[in-house]
Amino acid sequence: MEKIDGKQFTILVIMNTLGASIIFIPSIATGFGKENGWLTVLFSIAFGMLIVSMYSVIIKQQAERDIFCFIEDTFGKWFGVIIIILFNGYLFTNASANLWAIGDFMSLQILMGTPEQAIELIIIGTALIAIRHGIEVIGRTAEVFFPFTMLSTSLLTLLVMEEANWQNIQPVFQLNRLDTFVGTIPIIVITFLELFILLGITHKVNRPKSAQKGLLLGGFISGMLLLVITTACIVVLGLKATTHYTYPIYALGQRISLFNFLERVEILVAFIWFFTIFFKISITFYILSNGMSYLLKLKNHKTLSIPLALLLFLGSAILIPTTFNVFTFIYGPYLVFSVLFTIILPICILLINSVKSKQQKGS
Amino acid sequence: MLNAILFWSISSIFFYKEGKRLWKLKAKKDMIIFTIFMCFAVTIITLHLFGVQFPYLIHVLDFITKPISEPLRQWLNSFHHT
Amino acid sequence: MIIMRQKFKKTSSTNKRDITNISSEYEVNLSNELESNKKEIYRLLGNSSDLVTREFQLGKIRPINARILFLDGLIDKEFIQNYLLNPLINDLRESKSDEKVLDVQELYQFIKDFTITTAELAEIKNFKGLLEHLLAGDTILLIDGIAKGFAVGARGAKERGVEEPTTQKVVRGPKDSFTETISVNIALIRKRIKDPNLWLESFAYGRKTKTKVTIAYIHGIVNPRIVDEVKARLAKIDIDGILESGYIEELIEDETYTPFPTMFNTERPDAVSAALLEGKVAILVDGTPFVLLVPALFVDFFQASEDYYQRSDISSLIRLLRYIAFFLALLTPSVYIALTTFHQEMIPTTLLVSLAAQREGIPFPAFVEALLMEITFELLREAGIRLPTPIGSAISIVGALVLGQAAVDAGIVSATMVIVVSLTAISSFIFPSYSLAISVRMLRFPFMVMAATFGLFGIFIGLIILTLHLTSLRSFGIPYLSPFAPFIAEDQRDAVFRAPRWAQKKRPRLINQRNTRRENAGQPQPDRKG
Amino acid sequence: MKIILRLFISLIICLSLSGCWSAKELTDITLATALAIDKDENNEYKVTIQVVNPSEVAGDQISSRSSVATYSATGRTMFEAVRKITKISPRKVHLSHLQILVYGEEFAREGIGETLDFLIRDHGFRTDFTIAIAKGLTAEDLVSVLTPLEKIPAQKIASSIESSQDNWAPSKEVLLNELIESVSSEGKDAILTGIYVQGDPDEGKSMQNVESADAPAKVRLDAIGVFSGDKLLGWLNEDQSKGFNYITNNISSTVGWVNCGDGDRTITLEVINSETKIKGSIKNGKPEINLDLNIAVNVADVECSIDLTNTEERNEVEKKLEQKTVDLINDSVSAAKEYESDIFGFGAAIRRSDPQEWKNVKDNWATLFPETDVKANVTVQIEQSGMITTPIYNDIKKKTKEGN
Repeated sequence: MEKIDGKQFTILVIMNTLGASIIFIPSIATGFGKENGWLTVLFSIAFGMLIVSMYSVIIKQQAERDIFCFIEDTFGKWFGVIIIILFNGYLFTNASANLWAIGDFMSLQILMGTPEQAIELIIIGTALIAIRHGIEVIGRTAEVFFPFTMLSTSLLTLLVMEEANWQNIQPVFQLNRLDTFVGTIPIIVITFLELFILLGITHKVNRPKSAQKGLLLGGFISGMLLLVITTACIVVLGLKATTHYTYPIYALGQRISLFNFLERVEILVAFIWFFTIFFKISITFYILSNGMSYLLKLKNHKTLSIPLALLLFLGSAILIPTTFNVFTFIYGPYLVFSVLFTIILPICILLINSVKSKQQKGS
Repeated sequence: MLNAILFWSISSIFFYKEGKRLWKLKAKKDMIIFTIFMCFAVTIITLHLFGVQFPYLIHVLDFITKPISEPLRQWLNSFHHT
Repeated sequence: MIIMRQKFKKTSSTNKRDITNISSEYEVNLSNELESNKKEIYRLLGNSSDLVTREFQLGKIRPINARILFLDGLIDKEFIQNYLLNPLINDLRESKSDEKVLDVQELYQFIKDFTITTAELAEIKNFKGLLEHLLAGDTILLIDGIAKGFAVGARGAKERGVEEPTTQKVVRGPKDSFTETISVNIALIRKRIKDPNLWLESFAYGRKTKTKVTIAYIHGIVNPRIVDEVKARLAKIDIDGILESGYIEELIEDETYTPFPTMFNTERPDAVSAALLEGKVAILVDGTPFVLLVPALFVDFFQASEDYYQRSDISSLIRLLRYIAFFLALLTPSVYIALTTFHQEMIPTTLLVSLAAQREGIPFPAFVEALLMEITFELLREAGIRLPTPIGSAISIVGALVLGQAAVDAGIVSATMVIVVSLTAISSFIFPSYSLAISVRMLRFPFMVMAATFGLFGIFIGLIILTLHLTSLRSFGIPYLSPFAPFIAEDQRDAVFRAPRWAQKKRPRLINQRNTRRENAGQPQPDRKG
Repeated sequence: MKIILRLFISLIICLSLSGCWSAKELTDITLATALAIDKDENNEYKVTIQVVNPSEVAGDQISSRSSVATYSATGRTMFEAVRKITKISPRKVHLSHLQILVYGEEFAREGIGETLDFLIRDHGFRTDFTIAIAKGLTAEDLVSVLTPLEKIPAQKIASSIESSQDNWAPSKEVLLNELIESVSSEGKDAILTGIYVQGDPDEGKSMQNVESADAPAKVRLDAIGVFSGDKLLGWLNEDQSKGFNYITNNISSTVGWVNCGDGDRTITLEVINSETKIKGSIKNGKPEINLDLNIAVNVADVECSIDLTNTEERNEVEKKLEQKTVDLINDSVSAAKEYESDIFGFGAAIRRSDPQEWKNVKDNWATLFPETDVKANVTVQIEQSGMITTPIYNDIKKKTKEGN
């Protein structure tokens, strides 16, 4: 039985939270909160931590069980199977959306002219190798890349601080307060809510306690990183540019300049984002293939990994027609699904289990 | 066409390797389900490669969640400054 | 495929039967008659010309025929003359015991007890034992009328003395190295670790070569599970011959299809001793100066034994340099390709202009140019190693200087490419371990392909696949990439950096779970009173 | 087996996929260092690029060919024009190393807004080029002028804008993000530095310009051009530009001189640091701006007799410089008021410090701005006196007198 330790789980939590969001958050945050964009992120962290602590209660209840097994135990045989099927659908959409996002970013910013599908194919192929090696190897690989990712993030923010214009974040929370609050909704959806997916690997963590701790700690650290990066975008790029760019953090990377020597290293951003989202895709893919094999009662999750990889590749190709639809997707159906699977579902689980335990005590 | 041939050759290699692995494990059920999924995936990707346009997933999802998502999106967009 | 495998199985089983037949033929006991024994030995060895025999007589009054047999070149003739033939022929003749006539049995016992003065003496009863001793270099003494014989240990095959190591040189540190003789090698280790807990276990592998393989470990420090694992894997070896420790390595390593070595080989006794003290297991093989150490982790290949003899800050920096060199050797050509053909916007303008100026008129794309140069360089290196030393160095100079300069002048490659290739080459020479250098050399090419296809993105993908592969590797159950992944904070003191001796209080955690304390004193505090 | 298969598969994928879509060999591209935008007589965009000839700049055999070349093309849209250049240029133009973007003055007066979308949208650009205006001539002429010292003229212009901003202070290095921010956001108007050619621009295009020691045509920096919205309205003079930089806290080092003691003798001070705090408010419906300037100076050149060790005399010098700076600022503000263009971002300052009041005035800010009451409070502090404390002028004067 392969196991990961609490440290590796924390790293995976951070990678998962930053994964898709790090590149979109600044422009969403300023889109809603304008100069209060960093406050939007701050509020998101506060709300997000509440939600994450709800997940950590579920981890405690889940004990050593697989999330799918847990759902089935909670909701009963038939209803449980239906929920697992739907949840797998959510995982599939999530994984292919992330795959699409990285493909789109790469073909737009790094490899102009290379078809997205080639990039997506090579990423899903790598993810396939990763999940066939198992969660232990994924966890360790994440551990190897984590310091480099953090180093790049801090370099990115520190090296541009020279150009910071702190007037950009003033006046603090005076204008459009409501918008600032509303902005937390899409931000939470693409950051903290997605952490529910990680409950699919908590039973692989060697101690349930460290899984709970890892989830909270990882969520907090990544929230702080998002806050720092959003603030950096606002103070360095300015509001308009941050809102207008699809990938403001990449534009931020273009501003790095150290003594006119360390310049033109925006690839740092690509590096950060690529590694975080790669682990996000791998983990989601891993849990999806576990979920499918649980559903079909297969011996090993590896069985379905190859066809699922192919389907995910297809999924990323037919998910979204163009970049224009991204926000229609995030603000629309994706939001609904996220709320359904990552807020309502956990609440249901908690309610049912608390009722059950009361009944047990009563009897 | 070239893409399709490339795709077929890759997936047949995959199919062979994975099939052999499962054969060795003597997992009959796994074998059957793997074959079904693989055929399904290969078929629809082949169709995709030959230019059959599938409905975009987000349109499908949008269609399902329309009653909730449409007003939600409009509400959110009303707070969004460009 | 299945049919082939069956066939293969059949042949291997018949092979086994053949061998058992032959060895059962050897099981025959010696006969009473000296002459027939001699004939049988000659028959078994196919009248080999190096088999030397000398007949002589024992005793004066009623002499008994006796004979020694040995293989020419394997024995110390002077020793045999002085300590075997001399007492047997002369002393026996003159000894007073001869006054009382002995029968053959008594004589045999007398010779054993009083005449032969060598340290190693074994009785042999059948041809199997006889041949084993004979082939191992012992001298056989047979006496007429007795179905037994002696094997006298007087080996004196030509041996290389202990010399300076050729592959892992140090500036400061012991300059002795292992030789081809296993007993010398063991002695070199024993000399360093004078502890009764240094345990050795010997086996012989190879149906034909009967190579002696010894595993050494320090009982109490080593993780017994690793010892058991090593023994279990060794026990599975069934091969006709083992000529070098590389044979053993390939037969027992965890994963064959990996460019990375999962066993460490060294010819330095001090390195082996240090590894034993860390709780590793050494595998010594007769006939080669290279000793295997298991488990071997990725970090081990970056550690030279000199690191531990120099000041810790200096060796830390040098070690850091090696890690940088690892990435340089692995990635320089591919990053060059990626930057110049995909990401021109990332090169500073002035540099890009000068690169562009150099590339004017170069007929090849950057990828082909890099590939050509790298292959040329590999050719040169291989030629340099195989050729006799004086010519070898001439080749490297001609290759590196003349060829590079001429290629630039002819406009076939750009000057920067020559710099890139040289940098790669120099970086790959930095590793203390040759086996890792080789794998880095190999991996460079897939990375170049990835870079030519996907630019830096391809390199990222390559790095991820490489790390996935590395993390999935294990060396005798220990994760290959530890202490980085899984991250072990305690062991970081001897990973990228080397902490001072007094700070490395414990042995590597994963390798030995018990008896982890290695140093107790703590930081030296000079007496400041004076 | 596994690894061989894996290698095999990846090799197949790589080789068959590697049409190397986005690979561009260095020999197939040409680097654009300057981009000039004008309008031609048909009201179409006329885009001129200055490209580098690498072997002339960095090759080992330098011939007498020019180190840069210019290509221009016209088109109905920016993108069309840029793409049309490939028709003329032998290689694909690579815009990522653009050093400077120049608008022709005429073009700038008509409005630069339409060009910005392309500049920010196209991924070929990096956003770190300097933007400027060719004062009194077309941008095309400007980027065609060859410069003697720097082989790449665009690099010369970009670096001189930067060094002039850092050491002399009448110009400002404006990057794309800042331009977009000030063109499109409320409470601030845009400015761009002007560049002109001294001498005949046509002569500047020939190699003679590079060969002669005193080049017939020289590229010179001018002061700041004032925008309202996306249209260029006019120019500030050098002092006003300096005042602008004082107000916007954009001074890293500059020079200021004041009269001292006897007659028209001067003492020159090197400004080493200047900190400006803007505070805005609305009082009685009228905007009011308070500027707090803290200027640190070193004594650079004393051409009069003054005892710098005397605190009072030092204070007097400080006072004079304070007054002079206030004058600069007022001059600059009144020039901006004339153009009715809030280049200093006073509106944004009011928005920051009094957001509620700003909501009421922001719609008619353009008319309110000229009524702004600007109060500048300048504090000058003399920090160091260079290598000597007492002026050498005193001794010279004494000797001259004795000689008489």
